[in-house]
Amino acid sequence: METPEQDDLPPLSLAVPEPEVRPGDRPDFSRVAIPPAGSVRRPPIDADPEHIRDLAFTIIRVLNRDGQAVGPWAEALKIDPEGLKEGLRHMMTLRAYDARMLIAQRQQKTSFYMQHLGEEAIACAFRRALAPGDMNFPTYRQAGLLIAGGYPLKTMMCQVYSNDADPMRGRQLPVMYSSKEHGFFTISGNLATQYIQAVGWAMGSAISGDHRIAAAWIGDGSTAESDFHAALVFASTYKAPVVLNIVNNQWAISTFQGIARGGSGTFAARGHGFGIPSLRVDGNDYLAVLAAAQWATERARRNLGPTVVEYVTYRAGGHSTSDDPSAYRPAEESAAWPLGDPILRLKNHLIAIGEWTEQRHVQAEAEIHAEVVETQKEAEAIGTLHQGLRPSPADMFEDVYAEMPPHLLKQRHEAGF
Amino acid sequence: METPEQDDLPPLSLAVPEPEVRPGDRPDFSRVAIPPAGSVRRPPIDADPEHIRDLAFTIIRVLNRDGQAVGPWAEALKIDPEGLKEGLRHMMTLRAYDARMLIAQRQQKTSFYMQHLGEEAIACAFRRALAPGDMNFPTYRQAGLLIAGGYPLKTMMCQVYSNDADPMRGRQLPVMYSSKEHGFFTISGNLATQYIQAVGWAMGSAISGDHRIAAAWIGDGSTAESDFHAALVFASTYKAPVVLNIVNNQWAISTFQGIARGGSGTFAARGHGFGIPSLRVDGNDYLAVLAAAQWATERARRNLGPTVVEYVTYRAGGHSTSDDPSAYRPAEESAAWPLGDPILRLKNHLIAIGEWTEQRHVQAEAEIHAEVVETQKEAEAIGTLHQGLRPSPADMFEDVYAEMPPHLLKQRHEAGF
Amino acid sequence: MPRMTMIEAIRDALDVAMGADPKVVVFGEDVGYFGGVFRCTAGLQAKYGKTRCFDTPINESGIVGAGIGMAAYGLRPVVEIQFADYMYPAYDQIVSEAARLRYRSAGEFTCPMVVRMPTGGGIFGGQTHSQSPEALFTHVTGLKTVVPSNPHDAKGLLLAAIEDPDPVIFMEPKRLYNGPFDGHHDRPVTAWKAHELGEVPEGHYTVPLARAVVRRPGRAATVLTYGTMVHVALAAAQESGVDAEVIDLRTLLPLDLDTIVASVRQTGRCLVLHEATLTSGFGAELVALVQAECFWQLEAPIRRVAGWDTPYPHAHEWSYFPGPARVAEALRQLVEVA
Amino acid sequence: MPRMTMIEAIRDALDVAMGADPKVVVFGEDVGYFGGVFRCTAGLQAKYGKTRCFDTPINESGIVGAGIGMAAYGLRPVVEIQFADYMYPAYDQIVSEAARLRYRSAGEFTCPMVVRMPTGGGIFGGQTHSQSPEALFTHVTGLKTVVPSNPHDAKGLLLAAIEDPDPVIFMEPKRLYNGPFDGHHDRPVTAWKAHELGEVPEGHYTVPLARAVVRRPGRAATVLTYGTMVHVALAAAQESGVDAEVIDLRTLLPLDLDTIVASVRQTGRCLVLHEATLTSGFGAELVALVQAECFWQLEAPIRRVAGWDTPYPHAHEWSYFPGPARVAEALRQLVEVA
Ligand SMILES: Cc1ncc(C[n+]2csc(CCOP(=O)(O)OP(=O)(O)O)c2C)c(N)n1
Ligand SMILES: Cc1ncc(C[n+]2csc(CCOP(=O)(O)OP(=O)(O)O)c2C)c(N)n1
Ligand SMILES: [Mg+2]
Ligand SMILES: [Mg+2]
Repeated sequence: METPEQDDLPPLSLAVPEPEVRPGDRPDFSRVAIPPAGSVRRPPIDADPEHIRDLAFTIIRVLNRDGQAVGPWAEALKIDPEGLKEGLRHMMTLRAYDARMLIAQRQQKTSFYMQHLGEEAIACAFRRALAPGDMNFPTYRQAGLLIAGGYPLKTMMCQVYSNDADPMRGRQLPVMYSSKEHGFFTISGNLATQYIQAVGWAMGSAISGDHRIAAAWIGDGSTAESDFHAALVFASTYKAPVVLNIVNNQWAISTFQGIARGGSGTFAARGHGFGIPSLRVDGNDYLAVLAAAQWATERARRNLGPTVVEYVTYRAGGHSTSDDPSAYRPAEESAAWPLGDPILRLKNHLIAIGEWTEQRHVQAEAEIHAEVVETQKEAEAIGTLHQGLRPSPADMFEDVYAEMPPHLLKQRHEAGF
Repeated sequence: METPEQDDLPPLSLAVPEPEVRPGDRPDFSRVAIPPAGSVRRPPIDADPEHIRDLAFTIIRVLNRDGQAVGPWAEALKIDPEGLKEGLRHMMTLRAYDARMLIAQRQQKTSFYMQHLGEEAIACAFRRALAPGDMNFPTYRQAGLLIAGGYPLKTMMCQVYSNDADPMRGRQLPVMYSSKEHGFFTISGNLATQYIQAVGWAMGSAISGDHRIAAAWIGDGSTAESDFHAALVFASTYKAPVVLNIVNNQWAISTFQGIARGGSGTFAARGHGFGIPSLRVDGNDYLAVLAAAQWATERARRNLGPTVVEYVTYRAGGHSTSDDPSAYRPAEESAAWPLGDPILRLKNHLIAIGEWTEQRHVQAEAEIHAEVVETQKEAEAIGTLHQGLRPSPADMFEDVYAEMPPHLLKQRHEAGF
Repeated sequence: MPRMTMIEAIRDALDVAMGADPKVVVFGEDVGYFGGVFRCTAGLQAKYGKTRCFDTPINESGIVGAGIGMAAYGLRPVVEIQFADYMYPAYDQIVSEAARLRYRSAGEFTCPMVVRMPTGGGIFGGQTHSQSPEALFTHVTGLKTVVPSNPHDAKGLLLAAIEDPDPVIFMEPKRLYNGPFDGHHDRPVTAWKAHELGEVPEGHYTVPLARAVVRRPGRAATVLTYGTMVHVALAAAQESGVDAEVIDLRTLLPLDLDTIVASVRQTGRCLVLHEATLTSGFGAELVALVQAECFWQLEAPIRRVAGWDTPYPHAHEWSYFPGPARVAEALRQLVEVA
Repeated sequence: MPRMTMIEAIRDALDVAMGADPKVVVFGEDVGYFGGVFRCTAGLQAKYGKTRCFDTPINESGIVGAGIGMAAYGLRPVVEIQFADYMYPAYDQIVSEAARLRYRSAGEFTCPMVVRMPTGGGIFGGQTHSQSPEALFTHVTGLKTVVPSNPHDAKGLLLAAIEDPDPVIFMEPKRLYNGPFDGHHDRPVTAWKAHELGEVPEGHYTVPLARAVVRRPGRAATVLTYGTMVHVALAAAQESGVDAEVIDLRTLLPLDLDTIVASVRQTGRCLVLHEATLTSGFGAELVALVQAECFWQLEAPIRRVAGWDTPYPHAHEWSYFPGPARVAEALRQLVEVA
């Protein structure tokens, strides 16, 4: 046949992507191309995906270095200064909450915790674009949806403590919240499974001639999972009213995003294989996140179908309380992250537009801290993982089925309940 | 919050894609945009995938209506007229083989058969781009790889008949061939599972500093399966030396390609989400298939990584002997297919370049028919599904493990062997 | 009463359910326009529209995952996996998600979904169109698993499954689709219209889940079985001359242990029969339960007859299938133990 | 002889295997640079290079599927699933592909691959970091399933698994990684270095597959168990005062039935113990085999003690876990049957 003499070629070798830096190296984000705030166009929501491909390879940014909201995405934003101040408070509350829960975990009041440090803007801002009845299918790193959605902090704590006021009756790992009322689907420990469920939920809404939309959430690393593909296939085929959010915080436990992303420049690009309009957004810019969320949710609401949105951010903390990131990345990498801190950036914006001051910020910080501490006391007064009022183990046999079948009744009896 | 009053909007509804025509309608392929042969550029094999995106949205064609091979892909082709005549013979043999096996199935000499009608060029031409030692991970519709690879037709028939000379000992469904020597991985009945295995095999070759490459095969409908995604993630991450072939024959049993493809224009476009160079090729044009295959396999051999290649073709027959396509598509659709018949097109080319005549073609047809019939007689002389020499059922217990464990020994004994 | 094949009965159940409840939606590969490769959904798209009965991409995880989302939304999806052999890509969604949704959300989100799948061999389908993976479901808490053995039960059980508040795996023995098959593959095919259980009431009725039924009363031994093997067991009882009581379990989980125990305590001998591979099959659980509950009444070791522990081999289908000869022999041996 | 934790023993086995055979490659999520979330592969990338030990995308089907391809190519992949609870996305590749490759190609293509996965509860991991899905593997013909209970066996069995010509599921009881845990979660943690089975020979040795071992001889009853539960059984024997013979199965499939039968025929009583949920668990198969082989010697019904048929509940971990109190009580009841 006509094949080349293969032995003339050099032998094959396997390419295994590596991050630019490892512990001991100097942090380097020079590869992250950051366009100036306001520089990216804002197409109409019904634009042909093929004509807005560039939006998956850039970063939509609204807040510039001076704290000004600039450009077309800023102009289209629907939010007033009160809303922004509320947003700031949500993010600050989440950060304070995280800090307290981390300590509580170290004090063994709970077994486990996962924080949001550096990623607060994403869920907090996105939540504003949703309407009552919409449903999020979150990962473990979207507690901001609950806080911004008005879910009681105390109930969140009770869940983390698995105490008697935990609505999940101690059955779920800490942070695996659930609240139908607050549009927050029960979190699964299994990655990506809920991405396709979100699409199914949205299809259900469309089948029913409803108005409600769904939001799917996934991490950069988890886009590699197969259910991510299932979701994109179904969403694009049936034009499901769903926003397909990807939180690219650069890391999946110890694995850098290059392993999941493969050869494509971005995660947003995945949408292009399916003809789904895709945006890439500054995840540390509250206003940019909100602007993108409003664009994408409006598409869904107007039955224009799914949107992929990649939020570029950085997981400043450990993956979870079981993780020590200094083993696989330079400790200073977080500080070198070029997109800054989401809380600081929104604060600076509010100051820049004359709606906020350093002093009010310090005061708000103190208030929030006090409130979180107070709430924590109340939650702990009920109980923590090993102390106080906790759900009865008898409850362990409930809710396996709507009605307890004989073999479970028998086992509960055998267990002594 | 700032969300629109959703009740002002019309209710959502579900989009369920439908083919343009159904039984009773007039076949219509006007939507299939067909660029003239020779009109698509041929980039260097190390081109930046981002710069050759257009190649996933067009159709690379070499043979024009006059049977001439034209354009840059024709010029780069490595094949001589003898090779082309051989290729013609491979396709004609496959077609004759299919015809005989379909009849054999109707005569209940076997339980099941799957034909290739209209798709003969793809596997037959692709096989020429491979070197000894390369490995295909085929679906059930790539028997052309075996025929073009010199695998004995008689052995194929024995497999279909599950007779005593079936190398698979009657264990596999008809057409689920396997031949390591001929670079043909054992076919799985489960769709898409082998796409990622091909990537793994290629990674193994790269890890070992070998020269061998892999070719993965999948149908249009099966690209929806999750293992398709797994394959693209792994292939793009590790730049595996693999060609990722997609045979788009427009149908997946009764389901038209629009259900699998979703919103993207083409299946080749899937590669773009991963930064994988992607070609879309006229699958009924032997020369175009070979040209694309040579481009993609050379990429793999030179350690440049994976290539996605979509072959645009039409499944002219039923999905399998269990299927009657007239229930879901117009019977005349096949005749209306605008890319013509692969055998006819290569024949016309050979005539156009003075290497073939109508007379020689008729003669070849007769020869091939006689040869296939003769071979079939030999195979049937050994046995068919219900008659003659067949593998012993005792053999059913072999090869579950390398060594038969006690519980299987016991069962074999119990079974009376 | 109309006589139906099992295919028609299943289609009828879907029709009744879709007619009564707009929340019932039906989808899967080739399920919409064409009506399914076994035609169980034929006509439903034409009748109820393509947003209530539709084709899906070939992605079983997507089918079940989307179904879970719809069920959580408030619909009652009935999804089809084209062959039980192809449920594995959906296994994670079934086990990790559908089965645990109610539990982990403490009842806030639930999954009233039915996953239908043709199961079992006997059609020369080879390794990938013949499997009986029920034991992979019965080990998963939160699921219910149903295997009908005739048109009457198929319709009634399917309606009960659709109305059930929890996820139900509904396994349809494909070799029974067109007739009551007793394992005598070399005899003429019989049709459901000649069988009393081919009589299927019109309109709505249910056969409750978790209830077994005695198909043949007997005093010498008890046969515990389900699906296709019910008919094989009946033939074997007849042919062996052993007066066996044949119990059709119908629902494997939750199991009707009372009916089982009552019978074995009477007969003192028990044979467990299924088509799935032996080791770690559902038969093992049946043996474990029966020996625990009936230990003092047992006069002989409980026997299992099952598919061999090999993949289902295409050409050797009838050597693999636990047919009436094997079952009859086992029954004879069982009653001979003194 | 060096004393090691189970983590160190596993790492040592991988090191020995990679050192001896360039065909052995190791990969999985977080397995490369970082060395695995349980550190079982720490140092291997640095020692053998990143094409022999590397991180993968988070796609379990991809990990196993790529492993199958590599095995078919001729390598000996040892892949890690981060938690057994996350093997479900890979289940199709394991069941439909790895397990049947040899069979369906009549030996032409084989799959000498090891799939490692931490299993079991006891670390407050909740529903998704605590499961014991071994029965989902033992029902699948073509697979071998191994569960070590100590560092010595872990190394020897892992080396045997890597050298085995067939796919092996290697389940590592994570609660045993750092010490022999007998279920007394409220007592101080003990370490492997104080345990004789923490003594791990240097270099190459194997513990053959399919061989059980008697961990404690006894005459009053036989306990069949594996993994973490071996230590619970030993504690329960001690605390109950029942002179139980404790058998550590080590390999579940193929099973060492001879050792089991010899013991139960002596003791006449049998308790089957595992952490996995009861129904359709591997214990059911053990009961079915024992009652068939030892029917005439059995003096009491075989008992099963297992995880309850619920998901593994985070806060109720110790009510769920079949600890020594429950096992001791079952042993006492078992020997009281007259
Ligand atoms: C199916 C499955 N595989 C593996 C895991 C273990 N795991 C938990 S989180 C995680 C990393 C996820 O990374 P990413 O998606 O980037 O999300 P992030 O944690 O960064 O928010 C892994 C591998 C899991 N939970 N589920
Ligand atoms: C996992 C799995 N799901 C479903 C099937 C049933 N099935 C066999 S072929 C087929 C259609 C495949 O269509 P396509 O990929 O387009 O290939 P073609 O038959 O057109 O060559 C289906 C659904 C299967 N074999 N495996
Ligand atoms: Mg991440
Ligand atoms: Mg097709």
